[in-house]
Amino acid sequence: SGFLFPQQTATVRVGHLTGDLHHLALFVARNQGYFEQSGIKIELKEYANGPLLMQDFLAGELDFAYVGAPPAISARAKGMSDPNAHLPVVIASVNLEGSAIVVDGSIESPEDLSGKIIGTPGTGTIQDILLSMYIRDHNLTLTKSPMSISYLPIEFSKGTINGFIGWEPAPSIAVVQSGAHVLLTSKDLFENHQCCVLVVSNKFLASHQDLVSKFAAAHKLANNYIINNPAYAKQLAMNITGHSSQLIDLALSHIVYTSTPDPVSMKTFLHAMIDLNVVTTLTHEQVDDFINAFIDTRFI
Amino acid sequence: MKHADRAKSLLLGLFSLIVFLFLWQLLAVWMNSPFLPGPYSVLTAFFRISTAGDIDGYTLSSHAMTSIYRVLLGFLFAGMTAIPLGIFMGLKPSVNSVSSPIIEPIRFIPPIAWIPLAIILLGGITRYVFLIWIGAFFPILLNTIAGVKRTSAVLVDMAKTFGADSRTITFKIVFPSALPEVMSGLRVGLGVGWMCIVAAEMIGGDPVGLGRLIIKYANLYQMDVVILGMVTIGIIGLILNYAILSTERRLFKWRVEVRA
Amino acid sequence: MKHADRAKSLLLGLFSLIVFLFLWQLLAVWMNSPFLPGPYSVLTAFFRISTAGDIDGYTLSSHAMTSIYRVLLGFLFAGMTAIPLGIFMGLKPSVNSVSSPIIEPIRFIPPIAWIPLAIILLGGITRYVFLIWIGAFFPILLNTIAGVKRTSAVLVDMAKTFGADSRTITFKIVFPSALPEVMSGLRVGLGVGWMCIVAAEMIGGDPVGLGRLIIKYANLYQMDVVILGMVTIGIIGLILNYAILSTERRLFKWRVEVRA
Amino acid sequence: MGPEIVLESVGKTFKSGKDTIEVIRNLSLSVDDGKFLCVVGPSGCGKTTLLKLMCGLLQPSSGRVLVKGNPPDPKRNRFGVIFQEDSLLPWRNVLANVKFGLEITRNKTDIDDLAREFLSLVGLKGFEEYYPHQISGGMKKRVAIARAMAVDPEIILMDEPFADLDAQTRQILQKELLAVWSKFNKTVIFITHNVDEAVFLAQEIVVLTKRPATVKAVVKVNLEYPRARLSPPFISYREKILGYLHEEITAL
Amino acid sequence: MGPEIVLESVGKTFKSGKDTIEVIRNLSLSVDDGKFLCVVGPSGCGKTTLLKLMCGLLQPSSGRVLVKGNPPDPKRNRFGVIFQEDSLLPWRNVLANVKFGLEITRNKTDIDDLAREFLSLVGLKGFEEYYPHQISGGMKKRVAIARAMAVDPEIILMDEPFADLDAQTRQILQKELLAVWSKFNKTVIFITHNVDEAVFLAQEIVVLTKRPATVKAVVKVNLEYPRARLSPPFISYREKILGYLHEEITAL
Ligand SMILES: Nc1ncnc2c1ncn2[C@@H]1O[C@H](COP(=O)(O)OP(=O)(O)OP(=O)(O)O)[C@@H](O)[C@H]1O
Ligand SMILES: Nc1ncnc2c1ncn2[C@@H]1O[C@H](COP(=O)(O)OP(=O)(O)OP(=O)(O)O)[C@@H](O)[C@H]1O
Ligand SMILES: [Mg+2]
Ligand SMILES: [Mg+2]
Repeated sequence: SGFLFPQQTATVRVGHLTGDLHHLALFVARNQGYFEQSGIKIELKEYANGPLLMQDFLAGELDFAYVGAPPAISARAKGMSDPNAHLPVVIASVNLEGSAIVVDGSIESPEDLSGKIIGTPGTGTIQDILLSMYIRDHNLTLTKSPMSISYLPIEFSKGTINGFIGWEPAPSIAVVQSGAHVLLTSKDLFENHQCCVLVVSNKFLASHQDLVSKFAAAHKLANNYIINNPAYAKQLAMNITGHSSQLIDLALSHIVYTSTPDPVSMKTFLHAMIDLNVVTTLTHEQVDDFINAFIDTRFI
Repeated sequence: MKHADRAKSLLLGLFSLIVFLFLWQLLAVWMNSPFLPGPYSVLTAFFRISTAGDIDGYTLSSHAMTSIYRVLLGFLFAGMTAIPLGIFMGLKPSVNSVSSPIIEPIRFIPPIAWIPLAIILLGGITRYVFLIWIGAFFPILLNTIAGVKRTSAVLVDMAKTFGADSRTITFKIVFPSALPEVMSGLRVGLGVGWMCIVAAEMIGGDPVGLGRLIIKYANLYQMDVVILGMVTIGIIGLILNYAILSTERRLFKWRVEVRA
Repeated sequence: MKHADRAKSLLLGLFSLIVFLFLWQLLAVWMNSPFLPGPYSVLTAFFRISTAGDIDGYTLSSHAMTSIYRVLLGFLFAGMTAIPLGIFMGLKPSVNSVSSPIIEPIRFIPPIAWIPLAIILLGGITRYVFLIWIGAFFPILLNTIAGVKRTSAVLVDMAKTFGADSRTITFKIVFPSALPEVMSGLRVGLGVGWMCIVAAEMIGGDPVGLGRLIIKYANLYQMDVVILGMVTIGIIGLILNYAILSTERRLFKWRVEVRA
Repeated sequence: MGPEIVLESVGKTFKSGKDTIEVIRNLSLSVDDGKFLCVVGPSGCGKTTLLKLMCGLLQPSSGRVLVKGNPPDPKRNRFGVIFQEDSLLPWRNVLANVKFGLEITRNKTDIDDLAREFLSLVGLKGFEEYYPHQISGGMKKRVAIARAMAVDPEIILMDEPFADLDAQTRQILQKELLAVWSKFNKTVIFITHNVDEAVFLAQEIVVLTKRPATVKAVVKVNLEYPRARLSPPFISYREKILGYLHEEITAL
Repeated sequence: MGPEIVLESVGKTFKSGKDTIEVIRNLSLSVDDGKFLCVVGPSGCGKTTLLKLMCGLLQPSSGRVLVKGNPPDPKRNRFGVIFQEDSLLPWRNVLANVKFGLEITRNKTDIDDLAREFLSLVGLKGFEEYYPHQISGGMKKRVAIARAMAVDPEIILMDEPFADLDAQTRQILQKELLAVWSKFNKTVIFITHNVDEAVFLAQEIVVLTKRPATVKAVVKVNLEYPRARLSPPFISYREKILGYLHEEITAL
């Protein structure tokens, strides 16, 4: 139909994180031409971490973003009082799970975590929250060492930390390059928890509902393609990260690609974030309303 | 310096560079870490990124050109603001008292610390310009003020006895006499501004720029490209510095100190 | 400066500070954004963080003390390496040719760009020390070299006519005569080293330090604490600078330039 | 013609910090049009301060300074001042330095020719393109003189112009100065601490006391130009002035 | 006693860039022990270079310089050099400056007393704690003289020491120098471009040609100390030296 009725092409700005395997759908959709077929031209913007990306998002520099749910939640919670802020609205899930705790030989079982130094990719990340919830539930005492995701495998290789929780491919790098073993995966910590989400700016959504709908459709198509063509997905993952086949296999085995968001786990996260003082502008009573407004299920 | 001396010092320099690279390679082999590449891997990365481009297809030269463009823009802006303000502050002590309580603490806030505010208040290229500006502004300002204050009182008196007005004195005595200091301020400012490029490009968004290259490949755990980026920044910084330095030398032949 | 003049300039300064804070508050009210707090919110944050501590329970003063400790350590190390090397390089041109091909490009690599390598090669406090050192080293080195080279040939000749050996000349003529430049190198070096604190603390690991405070709260989108951190860094930097400056003034009474 | 410059019981004090320095006290003097006047006095007595008062660079703390009946004003009166220190603009070559005064006082048309004319008058033809750091101290003084003369000044004020030159150069420049003066016949105020120089040049010598400076004596030198330095009357003028000065220096 | 300093057809050239400057050519000279020798010559002719050759700061390009039969060596011979430029250590006070030479040449015991003694000899008792920037040019020269004399030098070399002082101070220091010299009776080489000064001070005056410098004339001054500057024989010596110099300057 595109041939008979040439569509107007719209350019949208899409933020994502460098080398993050969770965002594979974005690259599949781009490489398969799903966006072009819907008349959307994408301009990719890359960031080193979620909070930086969300700061730019709030400032109106992005229309869509592939980002972890907690940075999006924090940013929305903080920006709600600002009429000028571009608030994120979830229109699809990007992936579930996708994190793992990897450790050195001194830790064989979760109980051994006590007294050890465990790296996290920073206060307020999903991984930090998962670890906090886990140690609270299992009465463990360990030292958290927050740092940038880029440094976790390096620190581990030097023995400065006994292990870390991170998103893929960081844990798999430690396994393949530094002899770490996987202690717990997302599945063990919080099965099917929401990880990354596809968000759109509330202002963009208000004015370009059709484009949002097309973008979501392309995204969904891509996620389905990953599920149905694992070999293709793996090759693409190798191309965009430069990692080995063995490493990508391990990393992809920890990620669940799905386009349907999971409000329940997001509520759990938000409660934890309020407890941790990461979110200060909401109370526990407001959580349900907040998450319901945060997720727009019309497009999936 | 004599011809023979220069040749000798060049040879010595080359020799020490080779020793340095050799030791580095040795360290890399000895540590045998996937995260510490030797100079050979960096060289390979240089050819790869220069021809095939990086993971997003941008070549090393396009990263470099983008960064240079951003830095020069910020630098230009810094010069345009700092020089007039510096002359003004150097001439009027009261302007100095008014502005220093605000300017002085700001001087010691590093450019990276401005990133969050830059994201909120600015967008697009203006952010880069702002962060480079923050770095380059103060060296230019302080040098300009110092240059203006060092203007010889005799020269000003001399001009006054001819009946010169304050405009003439500013443009024909104060400014030319402060110019060497202004230029060295510009040189230091360009150096500092250039070194802010990593901070400025840390925000992200655009996938191109040398700072971005470093951050991107640090996130991809490919240290060879990270070191390539560092070396490129170092060498371009050196070249920019040298360019201004030789302009200074040419411009200020009249300044006996510069020739010594 | 006369007493009355000083009082007047203090008053002017205070006045302009108040005007500045007022304009900032106005901008904050007008923009009405949770991301641009006014001075009042920053003040509130100051009291909150000073007494109750931050999200991890660390107070502002413990952040500041930790950062100061790290910077001073790195600064100390920079002084201990740069001053002897600078004297050596200033005296022997051949040392200069050997070292400059390695040192010169490194000069323009910003401290943040060293973070990945610092993580690979170093651990614990040595990383902070290294990153501060990288920042502080070059100003001290270059000033020391300049100071040594500016040593009056007459003074050296004078010492030689008394039969002084090169050790005596180095310690009794060259070093004291370079000392003012060395000190101003130390001052600039401390300033730059201090400004590297955010870069140094970006690595993370330890949850305390002013740079860490800024990064932590930027990630939490709480700009009042971010600005509080910036202002604290700016003011401490100013105080450190002033401390060395007044030492210089006291030490170099014999230097007529310093008094002017 | 009436007196060109009149000082009526002029006093000048400086404030530095909490101290007040009285440099000139109750000094009265009048200089006729076309006169060559030398001012001598112990070093640091206030000679430069006096010169700056005469050309309006400083204002008297008490008393009055009048040039042609009005307070001195470089925008109205035309002064040619040669400073004690080197006052060439180091970034301008010799020619451009001479043009500096003309740029301020004249419209642009004939500046270049005028400047070249005055340069050759002081014997610097061929040095137009040199920069100050490339010429000797004596040549610099000549450039300063050319610059001051080029604007056709009503009054020439010179502050120990030859102090840092060697004896030979100094004597040559003294002769040249007299030649220029007799050609244009301007009022010249010439400050020096060299008595020999004063007797060689001046029609009238004003001896100042030590600080605070006031007039100790005014000596008229009744000798024909050019004067022979070793002639008995020359030596006796010299001894007389030296005697006055000695009183002041031993009184220190 | 044989000659203290001997120069045998000394030549000295400097390389600067690609140029070679010949500063001294085939200069022979011998100075007896205890003599007061003055060296005069056109400015820039090579006087300072000559002095530096004599104390071993420079090596001759050709010929030989001998001090007591050996090449000069400050570690063995004891020189007292007063430089043309200000050579006080600005970070040391007056007393510590005088001690500087003693610290190198003597063991530490009596340094302080010696330094104070020589300071009072040059009339600076009471100024021990002053820093160089707090004292006048004339006082600085006195400190340099005290520093040089304190090490009990065999040979005193002075390079236009009074050039930048005013006439009064200069004359006072000249008298003091003669007093010190007659008291200790050292060999003195005194460089100046002031002929008056040379005739006032020297037993022997060496006149140098313009660059490349060589000896133009050696004039013995047979006058009793103290000398009267305006006495006819003084003036005739003066005229004679000036005559030699004039030949050199006009030959420039
Ligand atoms: N702007 C000023 N502020 C304070 N004191 C000053 C100022 N100008 C001059 N003086 C003081 O006034 C005195 C006389 O200075 P002036 O330069 O007039 O002397 P002078 O006779 O020209 O000396 P010289 O012979 O050294 O040239 C000096 O003691 C000087 O310190
Ligand atoms: N180290 C050097 N390198 C090159 N040229 C030099 C050097 N030292 C002196 N000269 C040159 O040698 C010449 C004589 O210098 P010198 O200082 O000996 O002269 P002088 O007679 O002492 O002069 P003045 O009367 O100015 O003191 C000058 O032309 C100078 O430029
Ligand atoms: Mg004066
Ligand atoms: Mg000399």
